Amino acid sequence: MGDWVTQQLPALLILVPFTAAPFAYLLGAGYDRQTALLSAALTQPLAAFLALTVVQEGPVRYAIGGWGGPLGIELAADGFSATMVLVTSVVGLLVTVYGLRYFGDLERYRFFWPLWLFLWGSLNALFLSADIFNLYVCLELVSMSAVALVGLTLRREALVAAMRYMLAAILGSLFYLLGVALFYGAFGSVDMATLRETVRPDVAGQAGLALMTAGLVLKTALFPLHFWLPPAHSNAASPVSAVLSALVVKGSFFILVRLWIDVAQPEAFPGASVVLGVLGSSAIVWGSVQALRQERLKMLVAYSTVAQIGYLFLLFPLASGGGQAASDAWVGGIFHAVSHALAKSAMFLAAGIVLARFGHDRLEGLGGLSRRAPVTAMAFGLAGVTMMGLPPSGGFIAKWQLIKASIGSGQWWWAVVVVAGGLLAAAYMFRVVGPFFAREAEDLDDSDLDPGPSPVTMDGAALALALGALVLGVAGQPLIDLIMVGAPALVAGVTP
Amino acid sequence: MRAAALALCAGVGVLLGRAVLSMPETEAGVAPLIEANLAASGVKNPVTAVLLNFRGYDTLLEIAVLVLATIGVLSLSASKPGTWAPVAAQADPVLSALARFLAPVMVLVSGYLLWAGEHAPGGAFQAGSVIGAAGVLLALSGYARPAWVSRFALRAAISVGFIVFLGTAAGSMLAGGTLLEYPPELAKTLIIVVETWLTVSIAAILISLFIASASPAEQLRRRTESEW
Amino acid sequence: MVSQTDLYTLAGALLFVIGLYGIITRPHLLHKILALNISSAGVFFVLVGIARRVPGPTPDPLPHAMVLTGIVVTVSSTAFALALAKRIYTDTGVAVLDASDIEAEERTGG
Amino acid sequence: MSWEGAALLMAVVAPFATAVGIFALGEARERARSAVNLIGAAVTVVAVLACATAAWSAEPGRHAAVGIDLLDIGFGLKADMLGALFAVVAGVLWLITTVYATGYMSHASDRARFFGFFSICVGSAIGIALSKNLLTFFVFYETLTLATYPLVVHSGTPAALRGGRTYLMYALPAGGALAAGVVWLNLLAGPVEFAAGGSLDPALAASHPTALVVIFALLMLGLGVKAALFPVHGWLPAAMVAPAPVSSLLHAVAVVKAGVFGIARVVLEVYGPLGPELGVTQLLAALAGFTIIFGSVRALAQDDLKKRLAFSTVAQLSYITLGVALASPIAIAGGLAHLAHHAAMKITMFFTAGAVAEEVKAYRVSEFDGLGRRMPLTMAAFSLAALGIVGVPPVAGFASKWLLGVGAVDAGTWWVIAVLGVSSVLNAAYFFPIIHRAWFREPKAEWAGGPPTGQPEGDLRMVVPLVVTSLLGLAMGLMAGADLSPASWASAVAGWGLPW
Repeated sequence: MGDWVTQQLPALLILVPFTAAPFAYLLGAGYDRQTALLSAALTQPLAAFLALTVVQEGPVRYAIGGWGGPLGIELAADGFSATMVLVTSVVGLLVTVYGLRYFGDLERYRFFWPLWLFLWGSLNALFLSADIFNLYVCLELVSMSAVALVGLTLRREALVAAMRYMLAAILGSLFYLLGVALFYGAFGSVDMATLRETVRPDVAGQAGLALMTAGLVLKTALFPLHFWLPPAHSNAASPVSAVLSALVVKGSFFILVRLWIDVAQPEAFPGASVVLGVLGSSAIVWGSVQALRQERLKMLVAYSTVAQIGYLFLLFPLASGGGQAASDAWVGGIFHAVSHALAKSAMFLAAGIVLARFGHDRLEGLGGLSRRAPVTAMAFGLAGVTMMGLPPSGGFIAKWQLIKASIGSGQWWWAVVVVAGGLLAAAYMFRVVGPFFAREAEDLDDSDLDPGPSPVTMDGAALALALGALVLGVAGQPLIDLIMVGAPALVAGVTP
Repeated sequence: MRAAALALCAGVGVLLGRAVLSMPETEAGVAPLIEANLAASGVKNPVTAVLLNFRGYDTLLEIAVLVLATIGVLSLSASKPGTWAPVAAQADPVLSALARFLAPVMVLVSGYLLWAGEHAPGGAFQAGSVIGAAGVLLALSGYARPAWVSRFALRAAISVGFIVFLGTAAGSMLAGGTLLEYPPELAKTLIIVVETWLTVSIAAILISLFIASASPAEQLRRRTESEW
Repeated sequence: MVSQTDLYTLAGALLFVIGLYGIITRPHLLHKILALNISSAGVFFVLVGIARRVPGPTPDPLPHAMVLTGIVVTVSSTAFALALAKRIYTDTGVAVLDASDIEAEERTGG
Repeated sequence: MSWEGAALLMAVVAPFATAVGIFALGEARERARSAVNLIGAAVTVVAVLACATAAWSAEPGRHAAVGIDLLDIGFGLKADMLGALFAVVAGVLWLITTVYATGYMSHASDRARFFGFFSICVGSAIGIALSKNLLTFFVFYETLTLATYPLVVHSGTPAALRGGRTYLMYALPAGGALAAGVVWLNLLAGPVEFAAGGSLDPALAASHPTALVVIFALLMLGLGVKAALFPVHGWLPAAMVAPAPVSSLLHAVAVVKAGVFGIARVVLEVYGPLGPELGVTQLLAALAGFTIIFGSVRALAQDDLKKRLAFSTVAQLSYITLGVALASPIAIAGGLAHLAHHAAMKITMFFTAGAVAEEVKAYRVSEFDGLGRRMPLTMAAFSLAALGIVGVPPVAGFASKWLLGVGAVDAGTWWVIAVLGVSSVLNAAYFFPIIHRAWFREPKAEWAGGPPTGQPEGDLRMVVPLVVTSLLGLAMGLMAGADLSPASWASAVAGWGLPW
């Protein structure tokens, strides 16, 4: 049994949520939440087991249908994949637990469960796929379930935001698919392992990579293609916002990293990685400045996502030179993705509690929150530590590594961006957190609407995620070890 | 805005054009591999072999997309009456007669398509689409959901294909193989079982998509109650 | 000399670009969704064109399978996008993303 | 794990665990919370004393240490003499402050939040003291930055929120500069450990002189904010909106001395001989000298007692920086001794300010006329501490100033003597008027009869701690030559025997 599970791990991680999804829909009211909880509970040990297997025995490959690439489709789990699957399962479990009470048994929200399980399965499928066409299908699954979740509340702003998101997502997918087509035409395979050997930086190869990158950048909401993200992430129901910001944008980023760092070699496409780095830096500045100007909490948090996505893209220029700096950048970039996932979901969950209790999320009306909802305020504040990249937090380890990679690779200007971005983040975080300590009781208007303390499971989920992001900053070494398992040659730390 | 869009499109066009023209004249790709393994796939049509065996996983996910989109559409059409006209205000006698004649024929055609998919173009999608079309035709001629079809049964019809497909996938794992690894002697049977149930689901999905988008739920319910 | 296969593939590229232009410039949601479908048709053309590059008379089945998968995916997302657009139209009375687009729509007669 | 390792862990973990306990108990369960708080503080005191014992009994250069792996550097704690000195100061004064704060905050709201963050601050300060390398130091340093914020804004008034904002505007960019410096130095020199005599390879001074100077500047910018070095001292007077226990323990001891302590670690145990060689410590000494005069002059002009004390702190902190920056073990001993001496004296004065404010609602120096009659013990303690700061023997301040002066002569930097002289005159000029008003001016009518009959002059939970700390200050001066006094301790760190 144990052996069987070990062999089938990647497939099981995809099958469990995908099986739960239609059953949650089929069984409907009454059983959908139980189905989701069961799936979430089953996924945890599987994800942990996968990470353990990868650390102990190295990267896992799984030939679907027994064919293997390039004829069939392969699943592959290296440290990066296992990390993303693990963070998905942790965030997923806590969002599920939070959602049980948040959505309750409101008829309107019964679609949350199947859609969310589909999203979960799609994310696992995406993080485990080693086939660029299969990734197209995964991308579509992720996008469509995400869009449907945004529209879940049926509020007008949410529907329009969902539509905007949908159009951007489909367009992104088409660009990506066109790139896949060119790759197949030029190199004769859609299997990543095969492509790694055959990809050439010729005209078709460059065009294919450019198209895929454009599509994925649109889907990741990298500045200046971020226009769809803030309305979608801020108008969705809060558990949905949490999943979107924490996990969904990382999906397309994951493929970008695979393509650039693993399949193609950045030095074969000179200049392009610098462009991505510049866009990332612009995202940090632009997103933070916009966050500073927002009047609504969820909008601010959404713009913070735009900014934080920027850090991920510093990975490309920092890793392009290889050597120790590339290795540092690799750990820093992925560590950032993980700690941002935990902290940002904590923030959205906390914002959801605020909305549910006080009926609004206007910043000016959040004074004195630390007295009215101490645990919620604490969760938000602790998540803010990671967002600012201050120790002890996962965000700090990530920024430390990025700064180290900048200086180590002689590109100190990215270090300036990282430090400046942290200060900007501090500015917008304290814009929110500062007034939590304000004394004026009338600050929290609509207080007669307050149904009282939020359920322990909701506060607990938000706090657990925020604490998780902090713990990474102290006890993050196992995660770093995991990230480095089977890392692509460029970033494996071997000096060229 | 327009100028920028035009410039963007021109840029993408030039990039694409150059890429297409620069591609190697011939590139075998995986065609030889498919050719070589066709016998073990359980079907004779190479495209079907790719879809259902070599890359059956893509198809599994594609069914997931379909079910997901259906659930998504249904999630949008819940509550709130719309302003678009219902499917059909009243049954047109000519259309109704035609539908009654055509529907059984279409079911038969779909059965053929399902069977033919093994060696020629065809398969569950084509078969399901034809039944779906029959359903749409019936809906247009005033028929609605028969009373014996419960909400649960509808949901079951929508999801059964995906669930059976998942079951086969899991079954192959329990039998000692990997996901969707069909033993060559069972491959054909399994594929046909999956295809049959997929046909049911695809038909149910297409009909549901049509009805859910075309007719506001409240009006549909009213008609269902009054006429059936 | 441009070969027949290349011409077919280039036509796909052209369709993609035409669709792209429509997606960006057309304010009406239905137009945008149709434009997306034109673009995806373009992508499928390109794939079918690429399938003809194998030596020998039978085209490469893999791109064909990709097209079939792609079609199902596109149909599904189109269905969902249409349902969303319709819902927006039902709720707001207009099928545009931005209220400011309404003027643009009137100007272009869309 | 050895007992030393356990003590190290316990010294840092106990305050954080106390914080968790306080937060978990919440606002309502006050007695349980106070109990947890006091027990936590007591355990911490035992643990830091154990660390100090370990440090004293260790052979030179062989300290007990514990740590975990992270990145290629690792987090770790060690029990060395310098660290143990600061840890003992912070731990012992925390216990006393906890008693004081229970009295001071007895009518305040949000006490769970207050005491929780207070414990985190102390834990961070002890972590700073016991860090074995620069990375660990930085982590605790920034934790301290953040945990202090809720305490500065505790009262929630617009003024408090403004003060908090000012604090962050200094502290966060400083953190950024410090981060950049720490990363850069680690990259240049490998994992930067603290080691007596400096841990940097002397060859680096020749190969990367500019980088080392820039890194030093970044580090000093980062540490200088907490150490209130001119021109980045501005947050400290603004932060005086915080409740008195915060001003007392954090803004006279834990937070500000974390900065000074960091400077000591960097100058003495990282750069070592490279500092004078690169010419950076001389600059630092000059800056510290200027800050001493500047802070003292500004203190003269303040009527608000806490503001006056704050500017006095600005000046006094630079004594420590100055001592560390002078290339003489005697001066170093003086500076480090002042770290403990100033702590005892300044905390007494802030305790007094808080007690006076609570008891008779007097906040300004001009309101102190005849206060000695109304609160004799309190004002006696204040006067004793003030004399110490001015440098009147035998109170503690005299010993540190004496050592500094001798050290300056030893280092050949005569201008320091002038600075010390001028500064002592200025110290006297801003403290003696207070003492004069309290004891020799005619009191207000209601104060003339002394404390209310049959009652103590104030809440005993406040009066007793401030008397205790003032006596501590006196004892440190009287017994400066004794074995375990801060002065001998500092001398042992500086590697130099006391002259008496």
